[in-house]
Amino acid sequence: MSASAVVFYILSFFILAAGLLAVASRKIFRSAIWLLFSLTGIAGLYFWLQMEFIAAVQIVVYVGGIVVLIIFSIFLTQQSGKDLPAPVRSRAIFSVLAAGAGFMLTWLMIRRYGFHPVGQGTIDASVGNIGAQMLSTSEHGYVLPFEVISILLLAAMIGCIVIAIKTKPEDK
Amino acid sequence: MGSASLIVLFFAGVAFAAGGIAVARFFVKGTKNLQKGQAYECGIPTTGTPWNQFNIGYYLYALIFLIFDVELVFMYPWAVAVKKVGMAALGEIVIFLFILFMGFLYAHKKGALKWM
Amino acid sequence: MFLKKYISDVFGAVRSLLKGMRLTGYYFTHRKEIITQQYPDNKEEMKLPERFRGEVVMLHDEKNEHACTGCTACELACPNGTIKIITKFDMTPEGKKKKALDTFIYHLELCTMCNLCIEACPTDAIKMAQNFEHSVYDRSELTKKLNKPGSKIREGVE
Amino acid sequence: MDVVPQNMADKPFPGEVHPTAGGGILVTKLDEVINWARSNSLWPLVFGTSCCAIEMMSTAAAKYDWSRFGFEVARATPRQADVIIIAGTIVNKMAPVLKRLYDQMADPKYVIAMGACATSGGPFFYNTYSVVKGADHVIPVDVYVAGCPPRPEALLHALIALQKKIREGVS
Amino acid sequence: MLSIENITHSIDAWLNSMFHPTVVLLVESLIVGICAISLFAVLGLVLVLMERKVSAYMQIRLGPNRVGPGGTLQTVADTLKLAMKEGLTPDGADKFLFNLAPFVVIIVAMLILAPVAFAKGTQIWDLNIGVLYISAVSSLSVIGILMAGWASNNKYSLLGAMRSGAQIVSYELSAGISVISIVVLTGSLRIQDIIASQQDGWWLFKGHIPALLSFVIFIIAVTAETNRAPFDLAEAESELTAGFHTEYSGMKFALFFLAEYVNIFIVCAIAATLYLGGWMPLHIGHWTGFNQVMDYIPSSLWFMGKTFFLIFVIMWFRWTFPRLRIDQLLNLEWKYLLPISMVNLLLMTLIAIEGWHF
Amino acid sequence: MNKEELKVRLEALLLPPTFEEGAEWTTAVVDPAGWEGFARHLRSDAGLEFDFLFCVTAVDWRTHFTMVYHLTSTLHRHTMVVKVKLDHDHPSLPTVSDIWRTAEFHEREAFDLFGVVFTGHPDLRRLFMTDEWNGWPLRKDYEDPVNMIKL
Amino acid sequence: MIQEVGTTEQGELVINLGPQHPSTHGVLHLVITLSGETIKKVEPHLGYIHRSIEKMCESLSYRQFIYVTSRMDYLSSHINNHGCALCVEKGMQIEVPPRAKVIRVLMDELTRLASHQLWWGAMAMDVGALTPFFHAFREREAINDIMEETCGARLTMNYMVPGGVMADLHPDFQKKVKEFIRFFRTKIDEYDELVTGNVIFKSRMEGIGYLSAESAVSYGCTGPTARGSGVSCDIRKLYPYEVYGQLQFEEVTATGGDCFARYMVRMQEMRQSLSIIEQLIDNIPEGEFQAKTKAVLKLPKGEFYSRVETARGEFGVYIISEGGTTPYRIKFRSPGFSNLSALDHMARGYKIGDLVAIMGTLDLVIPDIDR
Amino acid sequence: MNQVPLSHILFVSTALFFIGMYGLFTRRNMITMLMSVELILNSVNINFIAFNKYLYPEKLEGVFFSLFIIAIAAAEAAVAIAIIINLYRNLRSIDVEDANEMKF
Ligand code: SF4
Ligand code: SF4
Ligand code: SF4
Repeated sequence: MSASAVVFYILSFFILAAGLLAVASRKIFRSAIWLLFSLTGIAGLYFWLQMEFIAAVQIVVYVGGIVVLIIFSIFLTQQSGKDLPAPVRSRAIFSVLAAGAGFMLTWLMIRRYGFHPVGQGTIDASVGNIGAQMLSTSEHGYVLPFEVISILLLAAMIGCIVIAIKTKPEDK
Repeated sequence: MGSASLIVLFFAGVAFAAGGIAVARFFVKGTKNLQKGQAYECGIPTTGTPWNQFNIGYYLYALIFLIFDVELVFMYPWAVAVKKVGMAALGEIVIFLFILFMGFLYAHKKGALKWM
Repeated sequence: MFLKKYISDVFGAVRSLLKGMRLTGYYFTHRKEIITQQYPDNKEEMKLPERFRGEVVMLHDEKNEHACTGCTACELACPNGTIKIITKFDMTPEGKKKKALDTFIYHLELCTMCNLCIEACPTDAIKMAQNFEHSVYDRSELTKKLNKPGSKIREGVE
Repeated sequence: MDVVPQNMADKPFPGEVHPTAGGGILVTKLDEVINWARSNSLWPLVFGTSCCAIEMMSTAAAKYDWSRFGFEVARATPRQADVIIIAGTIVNKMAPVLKRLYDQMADPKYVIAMGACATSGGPFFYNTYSVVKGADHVIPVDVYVAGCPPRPEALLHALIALQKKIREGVS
Repeated sequence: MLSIENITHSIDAWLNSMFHPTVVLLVESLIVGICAISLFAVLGLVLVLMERKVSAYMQIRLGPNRVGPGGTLQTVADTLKLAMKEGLTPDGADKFLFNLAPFVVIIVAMLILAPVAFAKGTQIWDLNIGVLYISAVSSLSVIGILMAGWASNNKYSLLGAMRSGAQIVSYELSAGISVISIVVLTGSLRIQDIIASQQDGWWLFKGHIPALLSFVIFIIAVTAETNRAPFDLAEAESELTAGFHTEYSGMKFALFFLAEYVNIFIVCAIAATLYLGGWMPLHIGHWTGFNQVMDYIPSSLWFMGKTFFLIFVIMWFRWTFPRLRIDQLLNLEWKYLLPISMVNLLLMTLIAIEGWHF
Repeated sequence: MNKEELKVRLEALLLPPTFEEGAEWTTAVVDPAGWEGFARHLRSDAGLEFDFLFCVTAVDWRTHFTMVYHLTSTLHRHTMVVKVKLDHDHPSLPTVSDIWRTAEFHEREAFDLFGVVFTGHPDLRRLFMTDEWNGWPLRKDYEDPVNMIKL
Repeated sequence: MIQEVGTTEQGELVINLGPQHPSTHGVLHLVITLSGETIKKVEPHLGYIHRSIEKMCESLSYRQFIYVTSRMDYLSSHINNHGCALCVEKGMQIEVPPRAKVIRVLMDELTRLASHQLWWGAMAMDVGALTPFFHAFREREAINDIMEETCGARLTMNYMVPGGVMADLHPDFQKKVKEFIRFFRTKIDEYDELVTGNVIFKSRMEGIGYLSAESAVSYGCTGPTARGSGVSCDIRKLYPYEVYGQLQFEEVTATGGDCFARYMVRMQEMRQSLSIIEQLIDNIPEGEFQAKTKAVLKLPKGEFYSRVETARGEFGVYIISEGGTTPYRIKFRSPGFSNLSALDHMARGYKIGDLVAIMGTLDLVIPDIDR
Repeated sequence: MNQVPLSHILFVSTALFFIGMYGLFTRRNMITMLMSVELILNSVNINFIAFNKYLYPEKLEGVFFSLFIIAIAAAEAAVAIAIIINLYRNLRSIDVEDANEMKF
């Protein structure tokens, strides 16, 4: 096994372990931190896949944005020092079984299905290419989604504000 | 060096921090007393725990930040490509920013950027 | 209109900030403005004003004589009991008993350098010295005996 | 308030004087280096209760400038401070706070009693019902400096004395 | 001429000639690791001393001058002292996260080092997304602060951490836009490309007013991002005693302290790279003679000079200005810096497309 | 208004106080029961308008207590002193902290050091001493063998 | 009770500021109820430096008790001593020689300057600017040197005695003071440049900690705190003592009622003090510096109240004498005590950072409050 | 990179997906549920990238999809948290069960 493969397995282990802890930890703040580690690990995986841009985006958006937001909302809404209630036993068993079964099923399907590279040649997933393709108005260009994203963000922002501000006067 | 450097730097960081902390562990025998481990609050025993709900006005900023952060992410590839694409890119970004700026104005108007 | 105010706000702010930076920058570049006196190294040239009150001392002349009659005026004048005078009875040549100073105990750790004792002393036996280096590791060292061992009252002081 | 004088409740005041830790003098090379470092980097806790604190500030200020010795990094939290300069009177209500601050400091830690009040109660020794007669009734003190207030040079002298004490490995 | 570039190359060549590639990789990793660690240590010592001296001179006093010649060993003593100080963990804290936080902060500071070009050809990893990588990774450090603040179980810490959370994320935006406005000019995120594009002059001079504006905004934003005064609300001493690191002592505190200074160094290095050409000597257009003279000064000196100058400016801020209040701080970002930098970016784009820059 | 005019003006009140002579300022003596009403008059009656309570003192006369209020008017610039005599065993007096806000702290101080109880005070607690402190230190009969070293 | 919980229902946080805290200037203990960053309530807890001075004075003679009062408001120690000396003189009907009067006023004004300088530095430090503190101390040191030369101490001088001052002026006094005035005139402009005009500082100050004139009076505020709200309350003007009646100076008032108004009042007061010193420094009458008094002072039976204007406001000394050598009861009316009581009123609804600024502009000296 | 077969990467993403599922099932708290959803979205992203890399190396479609997914995830998280906070303000609880009771 080459060094690179070793790195991959360590990373995957890290991602899965942190993910598992994130959903299992009883302390909500720790849970958020484990989620953070898991997401960082995924960014590492992208680095390993030589998709640096996506990795950076992953860090910027998930780690720098979403997790911070989650932490803030934990401060706001939770007794973050208290333990979360343990899941109901029956429900936990059901969940484990369901998730396990689902996992097995999918895994079997994946094993059965052979993946074959379709395309030939490679394209450098550099930011330049991404940018060029994003801005191009040709058939494979993504300029429309690019603009649509801004509308989506606008909608999200307005939505957030409307929802979050709604109860403000009563607070004051 | 390539991406291996990340691993190297990561471990350098770990080693640095761990080394520093270990020295004190090894050499310093701290005295123990009852009050040492308690939280510091200007010399007065704390009451209650900060791990509680906490009324903060910061989260709206974080919400809006997240939106702008995503916008920023899309602007990196744009910025790299802008010279190649030329004027069209400027137009595209003007539309893009204009739409977001609307949201910004809206937020401003609604008072989301005012401190609560 | 709004834009104009906005821009002039920004400019005014930047101007005021730059002003402050100019001042600190001036001090940064002008070493002659530094007023630091390097204490332990400047001991020689350090001159304290003669009125500075550092501690109470009793004046002894070369014959190891002082002017204190043991009248306890200073003890009474002292607001916080810094001075304890222990008197004894000396025999005068005429065979009369005379009150005299035995020990002048001075609690430096209590003294507030208020000068009241000096004012009160009728014979100017004590005065304020300029010594200020009183740091000790053990506070009992601060309790001092002001009259030197074997000293006695100067002739003619009443 | 809930300032229970934890350490004072059981013993009536003036209580006992805390002895300063001392004794074993260490002389190995390593200790020498460590003591050199410690003595030259005494970060004081921001702690001043009354008039003496003003003279402490003067010591920090430009004319006397204790930063020449590396003392200027005044920390507001006891966790990061090395030395408490007790600048001012300690009263009974403050004593538990002082004790607590001292307790919460990370080892090694040192104490300087600045001024008559901290050394012995000073002007408030007699006829007062609320003043602690010397900070060493509350916490062990390494260096005492008399004066009311001691002039800045006197405080510097005390700091140098403390450096000497540390360097000799006495505490 | 002795330059860092030559040294690294010769070491690399020598290693490759002697050993198996894997061994070479390992040895090089080791060298890089040691270099990074010593860089950290040296930076910490130098910058702290510099800060103390700068503050002293601005405050008409002498500053440390008794420990070692001219006080140069002062920070060494401080570091040793901190290392020899008990690192206590409060009882009520979340011990695991409490001890993890300094690691996170330090590791993040380490990782940002990767694409920084210290001199011509001296760079740990010339990543193709250089500047994006830096802004991405540096956004991680906020997590370390939040973690520290929360895990301390101390009200001051928590307040400080949340302030700094809001502050860092906000200022990331205008810092990001400032970076983008330079990327627009260079058309690449790669640090070497950015530096190379300043062959004939630094962007600060070539880019007209918009470049200047974005430079100013960038400096302000990074000052805020590194929690430096006047934006040091996270550790506002007169309000929250020591902010998020109130409960940290000894080496754990030192690591936060160090990370702060290393972060300053890195952001200043980035600012120098983006606007002042990194290690690129001062070149003016086609004045070949002048340019050649400038080239005689080693590139590492250029880089360090620029970076330290910017660090000095940031220190200058600190010792001049009062601290902002938290709402003013966020106002500054959202009402002034962000709109201005957005408009500025559009101007910059125009300049870039039309080629109006020099 | 000078001293005499003030005296005349005060005598016209519903519950006229008695006066003490020989002091620097007009000195009125009232009893605890009438104090609150009197205070309201002083504060709001036209021509009096004593809006500035600048000193509140409690005095232990061994047999009784006196509360001394120094009042001044920022409008008319006249000053007067009001004394209220209190019982020694159970000193108690209605509060005036709703008339002059500053009285809130001053009364707490008097309570803390003398044990004078102000009825209706919003927050009557020890101010200087710790809550578990025993005794009223500024009373003349206060003895504290532990803390107080007599010279 | 709130303190039991630490956090109330609405996500409010109860936090202790002090007694050991950089911005409380000593050992003030504030219990703050916060909602987010907004202050809901401030509750001052005093007594961390309550030194029982009033009790102590009951056993000190009239000569002795003066020195303790310099430990109360140590920044205006001269002025405190002055108030006490005045009260004793009032009781004993001692006529103070004119030279002593002028010396006293000179010293008072120098003290006021030193106090305001320290306040300026400390206040700038509270709002986060560290350099002004050092600049302020440079000027303060100059005053301290002058003081030390004449009075023999830097901070707690004990220079006033009943009937005059303890010692005559030092021969160099006039020269040094003139030098200082010239020096300080240039520096006070630097103060404006460094802090007053600074946009950050201004925005930290303006509109913060509003105190209306009515509440200022009702809370018993005096000194610059009240004058910042437009209440005229300068004892030097209203009830002139010593030579203040013959001097040309203005009572500085501002109408803003916010922190900036209080700040400006103090800045102006420094200039006024300078002009008072300038008026007096060349006109020190010759003569005795101390009236002849008996060795043991005995106040007649009665009550004596005297007030002076310290750097923080009105300082009152109320002596009740039974005719003995010691006061029967002595009460110090300290300006800070009343000013502090308005803190809660002023701070509600503002942020923590504002609280620090408000406390800065109140210029609290805690031993003065606790006594 | 080439020594690791695609299926191993898929294993990771699938496992992560079901870990997220498990969290979604067991957690009652909206914030933790949101965290689980983030995990699920990430697992999908991994797939996009991996497929792009292994199967269609000449295209960038996968990259774009994951880019947009990240953008949408961010928007979704923002809105979700706004809703959670709003709910919390009204109900003083963010338990899903409690939220069910309140119909609005
Ligand atoms: S100087 Fe004052 S305190 Fe000291 S001994 Fe003399 S009278 Fe007592
Ligand atoms: S020192 Fe002076 S006052 Fe004191 S006992 Fe001696 S002679 Fe009397
Ligand atoms: S020793 Fe003197 S100056 Fe120092 S605190 Fe005590 S009374 Fe004040």
